[in-house]
Amino acid sequence: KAGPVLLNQASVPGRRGYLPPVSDLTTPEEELIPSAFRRTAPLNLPELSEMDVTRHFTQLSQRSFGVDQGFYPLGSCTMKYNPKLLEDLASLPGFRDLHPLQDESNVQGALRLIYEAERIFATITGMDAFTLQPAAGAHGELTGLLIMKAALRDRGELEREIILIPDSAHGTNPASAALAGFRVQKIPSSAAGIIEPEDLKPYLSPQVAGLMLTNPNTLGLFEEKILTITQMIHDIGGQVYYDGANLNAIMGWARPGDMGFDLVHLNLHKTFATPHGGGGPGSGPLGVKAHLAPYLPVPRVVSTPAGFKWSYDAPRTIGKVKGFWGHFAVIIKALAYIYSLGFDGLKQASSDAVLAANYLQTLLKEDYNLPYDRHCMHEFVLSGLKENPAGVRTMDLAKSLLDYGIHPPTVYFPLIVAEALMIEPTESVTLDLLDSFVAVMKELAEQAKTTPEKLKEAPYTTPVRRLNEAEAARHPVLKW
Amino acid sequence: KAGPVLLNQASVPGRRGYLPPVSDLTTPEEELIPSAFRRTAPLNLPELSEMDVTRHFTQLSQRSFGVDQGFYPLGSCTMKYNPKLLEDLASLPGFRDLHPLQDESNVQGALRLIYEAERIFATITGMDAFTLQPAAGAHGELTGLLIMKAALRDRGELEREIILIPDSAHGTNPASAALAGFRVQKIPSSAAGIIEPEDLKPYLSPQVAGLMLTNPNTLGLFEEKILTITQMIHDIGGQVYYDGANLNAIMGWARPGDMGFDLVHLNLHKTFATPHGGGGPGSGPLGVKAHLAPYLPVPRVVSTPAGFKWSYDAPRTIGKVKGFWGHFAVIIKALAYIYSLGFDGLKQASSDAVLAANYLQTLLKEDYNLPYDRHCMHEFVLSGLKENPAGVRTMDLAKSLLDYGIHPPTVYFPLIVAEALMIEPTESVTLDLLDSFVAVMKELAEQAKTTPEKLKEAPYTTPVRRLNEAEAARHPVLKW
Amino acid sequence: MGHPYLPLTDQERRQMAKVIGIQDESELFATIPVTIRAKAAFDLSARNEWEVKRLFTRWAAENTPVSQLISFLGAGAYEHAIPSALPFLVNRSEFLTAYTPYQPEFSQGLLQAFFEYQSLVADLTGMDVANASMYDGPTALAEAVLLAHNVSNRKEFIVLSGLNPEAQQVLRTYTAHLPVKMHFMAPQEQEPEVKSQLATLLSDQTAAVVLQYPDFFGRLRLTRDLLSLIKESGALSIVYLNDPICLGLLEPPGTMGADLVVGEAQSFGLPLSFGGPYLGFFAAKKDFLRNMPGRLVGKTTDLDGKEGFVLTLQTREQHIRREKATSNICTNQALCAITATIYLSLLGPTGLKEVALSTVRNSHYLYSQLTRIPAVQGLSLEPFFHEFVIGLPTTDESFIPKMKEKGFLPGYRLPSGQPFSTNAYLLYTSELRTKAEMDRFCEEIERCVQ
Amino acid sequence: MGHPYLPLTDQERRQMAKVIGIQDESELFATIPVTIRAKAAFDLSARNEWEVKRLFTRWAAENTPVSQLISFLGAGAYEHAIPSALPFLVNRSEFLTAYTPYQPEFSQGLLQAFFEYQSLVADLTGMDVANASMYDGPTALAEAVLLAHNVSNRKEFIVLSGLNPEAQQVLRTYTAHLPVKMHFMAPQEQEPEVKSQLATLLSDQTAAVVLQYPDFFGRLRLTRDLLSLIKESGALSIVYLNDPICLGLLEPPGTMGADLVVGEAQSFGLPLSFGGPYLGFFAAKKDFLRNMPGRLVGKTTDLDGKEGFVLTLQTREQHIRREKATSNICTNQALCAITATIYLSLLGPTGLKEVALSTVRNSHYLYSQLTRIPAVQGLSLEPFFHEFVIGLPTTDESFIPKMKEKGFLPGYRLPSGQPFSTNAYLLYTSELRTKAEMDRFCEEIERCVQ
Repeated sequence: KAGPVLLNQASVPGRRGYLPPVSDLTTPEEELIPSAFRRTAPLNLPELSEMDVTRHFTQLSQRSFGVDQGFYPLGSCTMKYNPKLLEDLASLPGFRDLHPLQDESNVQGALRLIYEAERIFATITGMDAFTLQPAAGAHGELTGLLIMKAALRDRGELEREIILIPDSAHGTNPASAALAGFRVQKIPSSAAGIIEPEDLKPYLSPQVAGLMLTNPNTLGLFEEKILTITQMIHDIGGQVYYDGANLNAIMGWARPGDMGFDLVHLNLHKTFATPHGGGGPGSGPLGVKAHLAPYLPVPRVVSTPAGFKWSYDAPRTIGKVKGFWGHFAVIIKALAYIYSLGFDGLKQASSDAVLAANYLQTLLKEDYNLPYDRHCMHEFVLSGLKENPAGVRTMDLAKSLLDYGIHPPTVYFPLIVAEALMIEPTESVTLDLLDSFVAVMKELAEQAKTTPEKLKEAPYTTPVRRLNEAEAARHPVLKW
Repeated sequence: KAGPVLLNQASVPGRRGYLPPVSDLTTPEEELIPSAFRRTAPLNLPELSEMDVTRHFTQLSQRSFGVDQGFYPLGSCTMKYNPKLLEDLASLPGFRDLHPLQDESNVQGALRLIYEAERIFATITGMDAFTLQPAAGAHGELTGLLIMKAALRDRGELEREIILIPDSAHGTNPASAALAGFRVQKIPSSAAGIIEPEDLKPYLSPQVAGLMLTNPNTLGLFEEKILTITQMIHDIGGQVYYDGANLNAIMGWARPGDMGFDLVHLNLHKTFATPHGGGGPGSGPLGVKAHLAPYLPVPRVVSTPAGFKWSYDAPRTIGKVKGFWGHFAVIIKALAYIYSLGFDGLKQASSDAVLAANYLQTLLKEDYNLPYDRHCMHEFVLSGLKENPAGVRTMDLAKSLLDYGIHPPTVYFPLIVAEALMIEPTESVTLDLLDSFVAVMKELAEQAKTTPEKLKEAPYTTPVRRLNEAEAARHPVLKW
Repeated sequence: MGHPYLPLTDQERRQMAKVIGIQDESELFATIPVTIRAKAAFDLSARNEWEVKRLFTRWAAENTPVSQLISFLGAGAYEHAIPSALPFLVNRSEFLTAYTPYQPEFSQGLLQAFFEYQSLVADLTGMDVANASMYDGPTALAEAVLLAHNVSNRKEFIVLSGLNPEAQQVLRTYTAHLPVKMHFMAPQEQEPEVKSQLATLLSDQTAAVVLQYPDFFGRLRLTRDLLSLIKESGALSIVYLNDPICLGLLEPPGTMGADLVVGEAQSFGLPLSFGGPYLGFFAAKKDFLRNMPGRLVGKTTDLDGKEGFVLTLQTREQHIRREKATSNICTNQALCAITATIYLSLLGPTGLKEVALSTVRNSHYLYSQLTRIPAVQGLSLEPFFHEFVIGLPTTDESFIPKMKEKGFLPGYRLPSGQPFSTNAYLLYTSELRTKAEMDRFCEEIERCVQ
Repeated sequence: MGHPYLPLTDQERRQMAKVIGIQDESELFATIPVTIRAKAAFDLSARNEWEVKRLFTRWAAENTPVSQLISFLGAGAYEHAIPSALPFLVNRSEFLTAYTPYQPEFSQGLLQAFFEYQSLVADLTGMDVANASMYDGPTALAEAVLLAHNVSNRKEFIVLSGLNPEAQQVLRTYTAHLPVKMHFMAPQEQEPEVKSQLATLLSDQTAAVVLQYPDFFGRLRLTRDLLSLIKESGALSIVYLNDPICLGLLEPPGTMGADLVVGEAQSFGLPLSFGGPYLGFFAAKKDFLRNMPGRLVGKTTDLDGKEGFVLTLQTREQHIRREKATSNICTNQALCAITATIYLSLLGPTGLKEVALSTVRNSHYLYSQLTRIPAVQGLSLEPFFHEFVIGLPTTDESFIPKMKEKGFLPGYRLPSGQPFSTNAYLLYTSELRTKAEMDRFCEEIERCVQ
């Protein structure tokens, strides 16, 4: 069945979808706006009834797939279940209809919530202070790196322009470092998939501003030598940045602050169950140790005897990284999730996520290459099929999964693993679900031997089949 | 793809879907409830996580089809678009969390809304008084018939035990009459599809309690002789009941009260855009002329200088037909719909519904038999294919429409039309939608000639294909 | 006019009229007599969405919902916590905007949900079969009595005291025109042994006996003995439930031997909504399957042998049987049944028991605390569940409004003589009530009755 | 533990551990040094859903939302009516719980919505191309400046006065470490001709000029002349919009010649939510396509020739280009972009114009009424849109709290010297404001300043 036509093609002149409230004044437009500023061409917006709009977007939704639709083991993205409670709370009128510039006396509950969220994030990560301003993980990284830069400027050490980043790191790490004006030096992972202090040593120099690390890393392996590593960086005067994308592996088990990290960002939309919304909004609060707290963005919420206040009293702040105070509605959701689980629940969530990953790893390594064969944390990376006479590629496996109603794992990442399949089941699984996933993966391994051509043409049952991405990039059509 | 397994099959011992608030007291169960009353067998309820429940019911929804999913020209059911505003209003805490037995002083807004709804329904239908108690159309019918019965008892005319009902009537009419203790006498429709006074005459007798009529009738034809008919019934001392299922044809154009009807029920879930919910809840308010008002169910809302009050002061009332005051949340929605459209909008809605029906009738009668070939009102009834060498049945056409993503019209009703296809597009259509429906219907007519076998096996693309209804009735399996 | 709810544009209307062969839409209304048409106009302006919202929000604000109070009001409608996942799921438009699943291939989701609902109700009540819903508890009871009337040659019905007054009234209305004798047992404050009382009333003319469990005053009086006694007389037993949450703790009536179990399932996730829509349920022994009112969903297979669900046994229903149908019910409470199914799926056995136990714990605590107040009379002598009756010395009409000012809904004031003397109040304690709230309530009552 | 968010049961956990070959889950954490593990515990009890709801509802009740007040507060975040259909649709779980559409075959709905969003933004702003969203207006502006920096050999930027202070601050933060000179023009209460002022500042070192339209004080100052002047200097023009609702009436910057048009689209159906999430938009001339930050959705065809949508030009992005990416933006505001798309689809051209015109009508009325009050100083001399500035004689810090007591949010108090003297207030009038409300507000102001 064809999808809905584009909005502009469905438009019929004169149709209305919503009658907005209108002013009871009738001053002519011409008296209000000089002609030089008035629009000359008609507005090219679709004209649709409420029913048309409802059916259009309902159909679009029916051609989309989220966590509520099925298994989504997308490595590095932590697609856990999003409790519906969180939506209800974020849409309480007392939060939803609050203007960011209302007087502090009007918004004590909102300020309290921010204050409490900062406190609880600090507790979970072992950091001293948090800002909720960053809009997403990458934005948290940028904020952290700008703080590092500002601190270097204060210390007169702007010659420190290198950020060390492992070859297994998320792409945002080097991109953020570059955006903050640093140079990136790639650090090789060892054969065991982690950073060896010995391998790190050659890169240590007075030019090093710091190291960015994900722990567990993108191979799903805990950096066991982390205390040595952070010590080494500190010893040469550098800062260590924790990319929080993988925090779901260790909540309640370990805290970045205790590992020696100086900066940490959280991905609330990964770790704390706020919905991803098809790619956002996320939220990437940044936590720092005390020595970097003066650099955090302003304003900060402070608790005073007269209630909560915004404070701009921070002479060394890097300023603002975003309009207003962060993704408040997302923060509400994350905090509610944390309260719902409590410490024991968070710890159990990590434990379940790790257990589920190991369960899958144990069963899938029979048919798929597992380059780093040891217990993993919350995710693991396979490297294509063990028996693969016809050269079935990871992309073929991914597309084949679609026909089973399963969202494929992350593919071709991390870059250091050939034909990578990065699988993160999260704690939002049942044993049945895991077993059915294993069964499908084994079936695909079998088909790779018997009917590989079938895999290479998958998917078959989706609204469209494999799309020509090269053509899209060569001749970009980006609007109707 | 298979649907979700049944809830009980998905259950896993120990899984929780919701932690309810619990008493902070811990008195042992045994001290509270004598053992004779305590449950002996374990509760056989499914044990699922919130994610399991969410995915289960999301999948069930994906295997269902409503107005938001597409065209639903289900004759006699008025499947118009349900504006989303209505849902928001019914879930305002000031309505949603109101206990029916709260003191009148606590619920003035709710009583005002009921009072206003009664007034506006009376205005639209031309009646003198309304009760909102009936839960659905058939329930409104029963209420009306019990009122007729009570009035007869008061007048000492219980020998009037016959209710006249046309052969084209909805099945609820005879069923309701029987339930209220009447005997049903069927009245034949004329060749023109309506009731002719001449045809009615033979049935008039002192035993007649009244006549039930849908106008326009289920053939979509306005009973043109209605003034004569109601007069004839009144002349013999009977009452005339208006089945409001088809009111969507005449809002703002004509009122049952002005046609001589003594009782009228409304189907808020048809005419006034409240969602059908997969078969309910509906709402079937009943309006009567002044002479029957004393019989309406209690309590009635009355306006007093001290505010709105419940009044039980109605010695001739038939009593209550339902717990509390009716489907309040549905009434909120209907009233909001009426306010949104206003008089002009309601009239235009009827006009559009009639226009759309006539447009389809004009184009479809080229390929389908139209037994009553004249302008219709809001719906019309086809009688199978014109050219039909292979004997394709209406059921085959209905099932074939499913493969085009269209909900089939009502089939095999009214009973007086062979192979009936009862089509009601409502006003919730665009010209594109109507044209695409016509195109599909023409394609089916063509296929009936060229590939009739294909139609006889349809549908092909639905989650299940034609189901064995005979087997289901022969060996009923009604629980897991 | 361009209105969001009226997709056709004037241009489209003109095009359509042309195809039909008319000049103007009003020609299509030519069959309506002119004299009638003239009268149809009335005065009502259209309002935009915001205006309607503002108006209804103002009306809503004229009410004080229980969510803003500490409520002890039950008496047939019960405040409970509603899980957030519930409205999120039940409001999916595929459920919300669908019609009755007459085309099963397009409605497998709805049908499966109804099948699951039937199963849950049958299991909970301990019965063989349940239908896909009734309008509400009182009408479900009335239909149960009509069923008993239809299957029996007997003409007399006995209704035990303690039946929900709403249900009593509806039962009277539904049976007023029938050639039956309804015996409503007079309620008394201190009832003698129910069993012996009933024994004297039962005869070979008794078609059925109606009993509420727990009864309207919260009392637990339904026993196997009582049901055996009814069975021995050849009458059917019809058990009515105001609040099936109790089945989280109590022995199901079916297990004890009831023939028909009906009631009100608003407690299963439906908001109070000032009385409706609620959810009537109807469960029966399988002997009565073909006499049951309402829709039934059955399991079957499709053309390819695949399992699926359909509306079944429709020959009982009005659209096939017309005046010979077992009932006139057509539109029912489908969405409310899905709501209950989701509620029970989320709660599970542990959750349902926790809710039930919490209400009982709270009610017994509150009863004991209230009856310590010298001026408060404890009127619930028999074992009770989550509702109970107290007597207050005040005859002041403003007692309830006054308590509301203090933030409390103090319960339902029983009409005098039903069966208690004036100023008897029926109190309910939901799982939401905390000990602190109940203690504050007792203090307020004490202050109030001094 | 059995928790609703943790589907695994202890029994399942044991089974899984057995398959893995471990005794206990904690073995899986053995790689974490013991010294670290010991410190990870902290004190936080789980709360059930009701408890969390109660707590957050209490916090929400400590705030006074604009919906309970008559608000004239704008200044970068705008109250508007949000159609009921909007949350109903955007909260469908297929949108809400999906990730970035990396698997296009499973995400055609999302991708089509983003494509439609890009088209709407490009059409509205009069530009060739728009991306699929940015975090918010201020960061979109910062990224536009970075783009200009990257494509240009020039090092100087001019920021016209009247830029949203939030955007100014973010711009400073984003560029502090760059080898560029940012010239923020000093705002003055009575500005001389902007054009001549700018002309003196422009040089062959100017990489780009940033202008807000309408500016932060509501003034309309963007002209074709101004943009030509910039173009002639070889600099790029970056136009910033606080509230694209204005494009319902105003000439699009793209039509006037702007190179980059960015801004904040919270007005398109997003609730105020105390500042976020909002929606940054980013539109450009096609010359800058391959330098744009953020995601782009393109149309293409599938294996069978069927039309479909994909994320495209990903070689600009961080996950491919890493440190050479055009930006580090990854997660964006996808759901907010869908929200805006639905909002614009519902409003249509007539609706958007009605909203824009209503805000302008209201603002001009209110300005005229307020400035009739002798003590009130009108400070908006240039043509203004839906925001304007007044001066009040009060220096009382409690003015805003006092007005709140009366039910009003009287606007945004401008920091002194920005550019107005102390006690200048920026007022916004949404389409929700009625004449009666504004008249009452004027009365209250008059009373207050006497």
